[in-house]
Amino acid sequence: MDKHSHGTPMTQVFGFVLSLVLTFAALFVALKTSMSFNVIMWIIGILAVVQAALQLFMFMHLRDGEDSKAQTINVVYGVFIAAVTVFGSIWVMNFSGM
Amino acid sequence: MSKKGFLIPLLAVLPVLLLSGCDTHMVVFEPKGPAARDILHLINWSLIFMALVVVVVFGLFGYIVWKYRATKENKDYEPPEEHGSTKLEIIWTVIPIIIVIALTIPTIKTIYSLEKVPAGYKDKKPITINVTSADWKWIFSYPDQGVETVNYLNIPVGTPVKFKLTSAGTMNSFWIPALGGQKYTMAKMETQLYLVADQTGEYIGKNTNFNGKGYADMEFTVEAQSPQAFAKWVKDVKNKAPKLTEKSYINLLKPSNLGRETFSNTHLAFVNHADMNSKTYTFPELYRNHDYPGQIFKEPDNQNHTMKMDGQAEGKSMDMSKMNMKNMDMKNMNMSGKSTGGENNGN
Amino acid sequence: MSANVNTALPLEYQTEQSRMNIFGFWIFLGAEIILFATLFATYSVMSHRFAGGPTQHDLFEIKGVMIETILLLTSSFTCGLAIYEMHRYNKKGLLAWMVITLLLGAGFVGMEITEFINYVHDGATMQTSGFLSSFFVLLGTHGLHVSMGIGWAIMVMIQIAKRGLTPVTARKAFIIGLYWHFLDVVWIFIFTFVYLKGMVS
Amino acid sequence: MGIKWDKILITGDPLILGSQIAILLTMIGIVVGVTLLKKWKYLWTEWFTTVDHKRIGIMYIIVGVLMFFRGGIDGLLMKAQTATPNEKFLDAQHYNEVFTTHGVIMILFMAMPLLIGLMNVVVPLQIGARDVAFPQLNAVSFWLTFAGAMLFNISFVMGGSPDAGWTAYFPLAGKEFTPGIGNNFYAVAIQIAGIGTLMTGINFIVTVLKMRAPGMTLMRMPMFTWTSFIASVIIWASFPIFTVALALMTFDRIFGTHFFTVGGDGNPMMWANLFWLWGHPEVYIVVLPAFGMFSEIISTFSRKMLYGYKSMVFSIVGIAFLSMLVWVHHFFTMGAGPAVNSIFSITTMMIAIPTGVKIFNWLFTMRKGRIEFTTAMLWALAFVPCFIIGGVTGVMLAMGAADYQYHNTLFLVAHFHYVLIPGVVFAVFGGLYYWWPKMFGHMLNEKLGKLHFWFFVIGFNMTFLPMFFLGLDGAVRRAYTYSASTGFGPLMLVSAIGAGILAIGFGFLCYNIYWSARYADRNISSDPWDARTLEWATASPVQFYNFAKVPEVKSIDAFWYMKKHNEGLELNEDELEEIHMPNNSGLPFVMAVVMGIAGFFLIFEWKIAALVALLGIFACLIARSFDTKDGFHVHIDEIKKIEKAWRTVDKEVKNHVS
Ligand code: HEA
Ligand code: HEA
Ligand SMILES: [Cu+2]
Repeated sequence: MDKHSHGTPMTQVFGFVLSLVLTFAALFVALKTSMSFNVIMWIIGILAVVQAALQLFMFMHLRDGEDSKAQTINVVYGVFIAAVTVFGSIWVMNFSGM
Repeated sequence: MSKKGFLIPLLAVLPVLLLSGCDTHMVVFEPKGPAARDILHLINWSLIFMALVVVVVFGLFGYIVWKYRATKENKDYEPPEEHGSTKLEIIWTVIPIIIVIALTIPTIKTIYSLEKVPAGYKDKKPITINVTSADWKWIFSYPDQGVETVNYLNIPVGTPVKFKLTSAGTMNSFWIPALGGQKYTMAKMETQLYLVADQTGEYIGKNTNFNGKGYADMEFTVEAQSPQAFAKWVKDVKNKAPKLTEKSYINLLKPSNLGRETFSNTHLAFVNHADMNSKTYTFPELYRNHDYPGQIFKEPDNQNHTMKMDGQAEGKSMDMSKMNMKNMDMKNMNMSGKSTGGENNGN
Repeated sequence: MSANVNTALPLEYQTEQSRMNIFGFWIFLGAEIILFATLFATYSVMSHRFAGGPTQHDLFEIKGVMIETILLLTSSFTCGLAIYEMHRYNKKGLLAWMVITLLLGAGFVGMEITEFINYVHDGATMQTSGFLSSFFVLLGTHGLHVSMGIGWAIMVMIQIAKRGLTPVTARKAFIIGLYWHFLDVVWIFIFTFVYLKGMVS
Repeated sequence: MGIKWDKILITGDPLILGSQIAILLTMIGIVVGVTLLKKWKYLWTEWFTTVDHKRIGIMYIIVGVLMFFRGGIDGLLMKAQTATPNEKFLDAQHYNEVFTTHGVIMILFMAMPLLIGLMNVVVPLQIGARDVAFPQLNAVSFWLTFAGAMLFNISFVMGGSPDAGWTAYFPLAGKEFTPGIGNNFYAVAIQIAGIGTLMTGINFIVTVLKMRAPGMTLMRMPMFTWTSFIASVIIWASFPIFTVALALMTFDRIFGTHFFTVGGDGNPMMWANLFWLWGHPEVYIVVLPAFGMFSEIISTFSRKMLYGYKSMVFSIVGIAFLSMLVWVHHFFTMGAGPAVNSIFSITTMMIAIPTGVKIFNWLFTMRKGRIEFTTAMLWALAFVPCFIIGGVTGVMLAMGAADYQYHNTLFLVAHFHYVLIPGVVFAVFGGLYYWWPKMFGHMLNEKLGKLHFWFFVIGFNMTFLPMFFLGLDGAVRRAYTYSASTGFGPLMLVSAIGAGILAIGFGFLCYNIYWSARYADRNISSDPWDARTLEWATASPVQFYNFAKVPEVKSIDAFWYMKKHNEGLELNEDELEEIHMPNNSGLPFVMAVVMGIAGFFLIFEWKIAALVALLGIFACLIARSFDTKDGFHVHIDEIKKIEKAWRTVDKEVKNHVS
């Protein structure tokens, strides 16, 4: 069973092409358009998240193995803490109350 | 095994004993200004609920431990297996939630109100005082009056004071407990604090944020004077006090404990440490404590002032390490008058 | 342990110990996510503290960055192919794709080092400003991870070459694969939130 | 650059000179003693190379107790210095070093090793496992913790102790204001121990998720296992942050970067931010396993199952979740703005809710029970009222605006000793009295235990209760002295006397350990407390493979169920199978030594040497990677022999409880 359940090279190729597309899309949005900084950051941010998810599911097979649920919770919670750390720090260090 | 029963009365009695043992004047409970009074209201409010929690839990605890203690009589008693009770669980979740909400609302109100000129003083024209903390002294500049003091602060009573806080180096916390809460002073940025004294008198102000060897003595006095007395003081200072030069100011910034000083101009003319791009004045060589020399990195700003002024090339750092700061009693550095940090490190 | 080999599962999952190691590695990756997030947080907070030194605009060049990105993306792809070959019990294929992966990775590291050397020549060192400190440490940590990944993968490849494809070596190869993909994910965020962001404004 | 050998040792201070001589003599004494007794081989094969979780746990506990001494003496020195106004016992520099090392040692090298030690001993037993998931990694964790602790402690006699507080706030902790190397010890030694802790966290997450005995679902796990698991999750979530923060500190101090400096546009506040992103969760890392121990002890000695098991689980999960969202309450006064302060006030106060649920569940576990006042239980009982005081004052601190008046005063110091000491120290003491027979096969003396208890609890309250009032009167923390005119004198004296009583209490524990090791009855049952969880289903002390046959779990309080239904208590010899156990390994020890040496060089800023030493680590890792040893099998005959030895002996169940 292992041969097929693990993705044919087609999924690998597909994932690779997709990641290239996403990378170049981000590049284009960032450097070749004249949207406002915030809009650009939102778009390329989302593109980055999509691409990360793609790697996780298509290349890393996050949901494989007998502990797929625990693995997924682990990554999701890790991402949550990461978000708290990044956005929390930015917010707090902004001294926006001044 | 009934010894256990002693613990509760003991814990309950102890605070009372302690309270009666010392005089009960605690500065936080004797506010001399609206900001401190606001906070005290909040504290008193919270104390009601805390007392409630303590009484309920201690009571329950004492009762249960006493009632269900093992005795000779109940030797054969087989306790029941209980899994829990949804009803009870809900009760002891919901009541704390209510308490937390009851605490949250006034907390947030107070947090916001403390950022502004205290209520009742909005239409009074505030005076501005720039507070600069340095190791280990407080420097107060009155930009509008054009005077500067070290380690003491005179303010007119009944007038809102806008403190603009910053630091020349380490982070400190500016606190006049009788007048209100504290706030940090940080280099290259500014924090603000509004305080009002509504009674004349002398209060203690301190630094609460540890910043090294001279920390314990980093106190200042605040004198709330009548507006007339304050105006007179300003005038006296303008007439009699010496002027601060940039050179003497840099000396002032060096680590030392000082007495009071007064100047008839302010250092804001040379540097405002709150400014993100202001010069950095640090004096690493003056902070050595033990023999082992760590590497000290060059910084463009520093070379201009400290190194040259002290006549110390960086290579000579080894010499510095010979001095034994430990034998130097900080109290002795507490001499009033000139700043001493620079001179002291030769010995 | 060797007793309870479950041959119905993919090679890397066949022993109890392997399942435990792979799971443990996922947990470790979770910790790595948080570790890198902290570096990103630091970079975000520091990214405008130039101390009169160079800014992102002065330093970054899109061409080099794109090449680095494509090298790493491709290596992630070839790494996936290597694991794919492993599942087909093709030891040669596995090793060949691994070698390609590592060469691409080495190319990436090489380019990054040259980039850093250029910056330093331009007077932009780790000691220049808060921005550059956080920049170098964030990218340096990633680069160090890639370099260690290369060293580690070589060890695993030697073992596979010597001992063949066993549940143990397969598990090791699989784990290094996970690690490699993960570093690619981190790079995506560096690419977006360091380089692109720095070049937008 | 380079090491200046003639300057490494601190000279000119009689106290330190005394310690230097004492350390030298002790080391010589140990080496000579071990050599004379011909114990080197024993130490090496049985302890230094062990991967057995119980032995590793015991070594953690030894480190923790030793560090409690060190930290406690620091505490006593501080109390002596502040007992009267204008005291000249310590100078400012000394005092600063003392409270810094006190804080670091108590939290990182006392509380953590003791808790992780008990986790190591107990958790695998409670889930019916033969060991942790990664036994070798576990040994690495321990030895790294050990290396970190030793490295941190030599700062006292070599190079100088860190002196910027356990929080090591920048800019103070930077080279600009602390140019010596004292704070390098902080950055590097804690880093080494911290990496060990992070690996422990990962190890226990995997252990709990993957190694449970058949039938032990998550919701049947004993509460101590649950809390250890959740504490591991918090370790996993917060220690990476600390690792980075310490690394950045190291860069600032040793490589001249500008993360947290005043110059070069660094951002000193970012240190406080990162520190508390770790530091706050850290206090729950230490308190959660302690909560678990109380749960075990209270339910055992009330002879009842834990009340509200499910809500207990939810509340610890809730605490863990919230613990990552409250860090700003440590710097409300930084002025990050009213919105920030409001949000973090709310999240902080919310923690009171799940904690309250736990408190009430404990109380209701005791209700309708039959409460036996063993020493272990006394600790659990004293915990409740004391911790409530700490907890409610925590909530008072959590109210942002009110905190402006409490922050950095002795009120705060009183708060955290009132949570840390009842929460952690009482728990560890209780845990030691409770699990001592499991670890060593004999009990601790109950009479001495009670003396220990009463002195410690009374001394504790006397030491720290006055501090609340001192704080409200404006006494700030970390001040080495105060003038008589402040009026702090009397209460400070009461507090200092309390610390003396506390120390006597601790002295009783030490004597108790000694007395029991020599005289206590060895002929005790494997289940002396009539307890409820699986660790009591096997021998005391536990045989190296833990369970001859992995028990089958049918309910919460698995062992209680087995006893009540008389299931699985007897061993059916036909069902025995060979047991696979991991090999001992010297590699973890070697690795930690190399790491310690690398750390030492880095601390003294000898970068090349540190790099060379670091290569040694890579060599170890490579060696590990190529290591193919796959453990060994225990033969059935041997198992039979070992099992017979403890199962057949008739021991009286309760011959020990006074
Ligand atoms: C084991 C360690 C531990 C624990 C468990 C706690 C628990 C709590 N802590 Fe504490 N804390 C520390 C260790 C700990 N703390 C340390 C070490 C510091 C200082 C570090 C330093 O600066 O050096 C500190 C500092 C500290 C501060 C910073 C103050 C300052 O610097 O100015 C604050 C502020 O919010 C705070 C709050 C709390 C709260 C709300 C809890 C809550 O979790 C408490 C919850 C418990 C209860 C409330 C009691 C039981 C509940 C009930 C019976 C239900 C009903 C009750 C109510 C509804 C109120 N703590
Ligand atoms: C788990 C953590 C923990 C524990 C258990 C303790 C335990 C104690 N602590 Fe504290 N403490 C902290 C964590 C802890 N502490 C932290 C984090 C800080 C903040 C540091 C900072 O500001 O950076 C702090 C700060 C702190 C201060 C504040 C310093 C200041 O701000 O000025 C004080 C002062 O009294 C103090 C005292 C004590 C005392 C007396 C004990 C006692 O309970 C100790 C009991 C133990 C003993 C007494 C040892 C027994 C020894 C013997 C029996 C040997 C007898 C031999 C001889 C006397 C020679 N501690
Ligand atoms: Cu906290």
